[in-house]
Amino acid sequence: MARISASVYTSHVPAIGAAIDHGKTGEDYWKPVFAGYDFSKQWMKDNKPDVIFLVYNDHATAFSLELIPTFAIGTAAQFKPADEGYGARPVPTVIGHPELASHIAQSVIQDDFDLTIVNRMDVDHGLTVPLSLMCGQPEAWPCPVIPFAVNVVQYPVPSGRRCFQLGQAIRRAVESYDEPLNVQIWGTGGMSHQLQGARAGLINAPWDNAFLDRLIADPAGQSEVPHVEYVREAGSEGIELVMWLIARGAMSDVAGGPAPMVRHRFYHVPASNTAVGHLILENG
Amino acid sequence: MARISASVYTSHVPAIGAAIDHGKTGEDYWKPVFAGYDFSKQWMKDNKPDVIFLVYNDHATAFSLELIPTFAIGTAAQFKPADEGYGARPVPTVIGHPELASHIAQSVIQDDFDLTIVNRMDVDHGLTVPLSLMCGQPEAWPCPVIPFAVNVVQYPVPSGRRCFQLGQAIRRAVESYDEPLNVQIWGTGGMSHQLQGARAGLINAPWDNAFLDRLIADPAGQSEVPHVEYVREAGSEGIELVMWLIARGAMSDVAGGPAPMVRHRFYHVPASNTAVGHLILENG
Amino acid sequence: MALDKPYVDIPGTTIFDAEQSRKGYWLNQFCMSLMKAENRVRFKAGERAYLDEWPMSEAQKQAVLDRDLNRAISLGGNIYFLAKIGATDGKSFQQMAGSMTGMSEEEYRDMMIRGGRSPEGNRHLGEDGDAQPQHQPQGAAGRKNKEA
Amino acid sequence: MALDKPYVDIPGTTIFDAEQSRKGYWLNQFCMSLMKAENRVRFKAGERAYLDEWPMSEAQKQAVLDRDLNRAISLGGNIYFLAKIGATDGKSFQQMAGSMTGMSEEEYRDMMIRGGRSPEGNRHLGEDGDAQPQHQPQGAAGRKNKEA
Ligand SMILES: [Fe+3]
Ligand SMILES: [Fe+3]
Repeated sequence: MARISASVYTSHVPAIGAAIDHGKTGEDYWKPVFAGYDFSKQWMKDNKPDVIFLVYNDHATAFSLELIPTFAIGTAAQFKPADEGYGARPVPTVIGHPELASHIAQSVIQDDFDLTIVNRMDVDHGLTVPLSLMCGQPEAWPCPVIPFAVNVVQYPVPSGRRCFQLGQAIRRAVESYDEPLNVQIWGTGGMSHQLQGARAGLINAPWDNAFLDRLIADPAGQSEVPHVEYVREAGSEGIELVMWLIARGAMSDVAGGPAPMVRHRFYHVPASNTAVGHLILENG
Repeated sequence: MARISASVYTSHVPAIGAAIDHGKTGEDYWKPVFAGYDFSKQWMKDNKPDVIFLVYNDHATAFSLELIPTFAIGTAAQFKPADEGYGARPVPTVIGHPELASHIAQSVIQDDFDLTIVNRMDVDHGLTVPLSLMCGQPEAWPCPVIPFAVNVVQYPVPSGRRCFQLGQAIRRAVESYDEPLNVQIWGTGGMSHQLQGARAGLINAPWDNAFLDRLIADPAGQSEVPHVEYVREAGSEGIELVMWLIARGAMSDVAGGPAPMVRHRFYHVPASNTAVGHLILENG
Repeated sequence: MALDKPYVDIPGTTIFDAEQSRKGYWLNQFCMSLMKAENRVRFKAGERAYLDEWPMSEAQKQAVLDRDLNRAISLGGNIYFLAKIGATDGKSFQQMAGSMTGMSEEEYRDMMIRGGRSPEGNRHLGEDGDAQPQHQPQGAAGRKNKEA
Repeated sequence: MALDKPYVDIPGTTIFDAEQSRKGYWLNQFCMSLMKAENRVRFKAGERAYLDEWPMSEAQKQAVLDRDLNRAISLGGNIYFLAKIGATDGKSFQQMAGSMTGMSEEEYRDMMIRGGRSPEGNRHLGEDGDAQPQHQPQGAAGRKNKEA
């Protein structure tokens, strides 16, 4: 039986990817950002999963306005890093896990989540920056990755509650898979940031930290918070944080297990326009 | 306030479209099929809606295996009839209703249905054959149409229960639209047919008629019937009938209103490989 | 995998689930390519060469060349995709469906006019209906086999 | 329409909902076209001619030519799409975001290093924060306007 061993949460700021790709991680501006992931890189080595289920959002890369899936699961054998207008990031191709991905798709669709199944998709910084932050610059990513894209660009985006319930369905799906795989689930995006208008650059550190507290201790409560609070308090693009609730919903305590262990917590301002938040929770 | 005035149910056999397009409706084979729609054409003239919300499935036309949405709503201004390999059907372009479609999308996504929004899509016989059956061969379709495509090709397809609940959410969405539009909802596909293997040609008239009875009188009960019964009793492609539950779920009686009036009921075997079923229900 | 497949005991019926879809991915995507007129022309001009452009298995290619739809389905094909081959050949859906039963075109059409195939004996593997494996091929072809 | 839009009272913030998306459809799809290197080259070689290939409004085209992102957003643009214009110009996301505040690149970057823009006074229209309409443009540009 497969199981989810841990969940990882992190911002996926494109400028972080650019800093890595252009060798700027040692600059004063970037040093404190990457220092926050030193523990995480070692933890990844010590806790290498068999598969990462990576929740992220596409930023008008694979999906234009022609077609906008609320939830899209990648069931292909591989996914190429996308050219987002600056050329593709020089990072490894993402190897998928078609069997587990199809199994999860089948299970959660039968559980009344109306997924879109995708067999051809390039993946943008939303997916590759978290991998870079957690794994550095390897020749190949340490394990297969199942991309799971959430629409947070065109409203309405799925509610926090829906995301949290989906996470629970994903846990059930993983646990009904026969092979004994060690699966991590990652939630990415956020923390507070706004990329538009006169309010661009908004950062709300107290709110972000309260979100982290509550994500750890009261995720069900956090999942009831409406979108408009995210936008008002954490900026229009802070809405990405609803994706963290998918990963959190997949942890065992939500289904009656013991509380997860907080292995790592990090918060820093700024990275480009954004606050950087990061958590590692292990199932007890 | 917009409202759903009636629901229409009909098979969408491609050979019916070919018979219309090639002027064969008067042949002995086809006469009884089209006779079953004489009432319906007059009823359409007497009860012309402002918009048709048309539930159908794509048959490997707009969606290949690259991307398979469970539920896709067309929010574009128009949709072209597709070339399914024999050239496009010589029927009018389908004019959409972007405002109402977007409104419904927004409302049902907030109601926890994870739609895919589509702004560019050709529509196949699943959508155009019902229009031909109900409207004949006009220069233009009588009103705008919102295409709503359901995955019934790759398993798992959405459950009958999920479809029935979606219909209820669509009714709520329509009724929260400010303009006083008269909306019909159509459910298409079915009845019993199997297009594959040694069991091709399966027709189960008693089962089909029991389905029609129960769709009218006990749709909630019918919605609990599992997929495998449809496949076993009504053939592998009989599974399309789950789409009728979306239209049925949108009728007022499901939300406590009076029972719908059965304005027309028709059943005939065969059309090509398929049993043809047809119902018109009006809200009381 | 532990997910239920309650549909595997239905005779003559293959459910196109995720596993079949994975197996038949390129076979089906090849079929989709035939929705473009220029590809139909190229395919007809040289079927083998056209098929060799696709990462399909040899068995899948052979099933296409043989127009053996049952075999194509067992190799991951789905009928709505495979129908593009029939469309390229100018065949109707009834001709395609009939071809999978072993019946002649006429036999199959007549069966449909008489009300179609009965579900009796065809619901579960192990019963004795005409769609069961022990009764293939159907129609005159089957009777001839028996006599031989 | 009767659906709630609880987000319209946030200053300096446009939520990209279905209505905005409909308004900005071709503006955003034009932006998507810039993800292809050959289109970026063609756009740069003649912006007006390239824009004229798209069924955009004149106001949308002018907003693109002016690189006026605030105006583009008010006309239905979404920042993730509009960012492709910035990428074509070789601008970073920080430069693009900053350009919408009226601040200079340096002023905006310094604000971020100091911890970003405070939410205080910027949660609801009618408060007195730096993102409110009455305080635009921000930075030296705004102070100059006031003095004048
Ligand atoms: Fe993001
Ligand atoms: Fe159909």
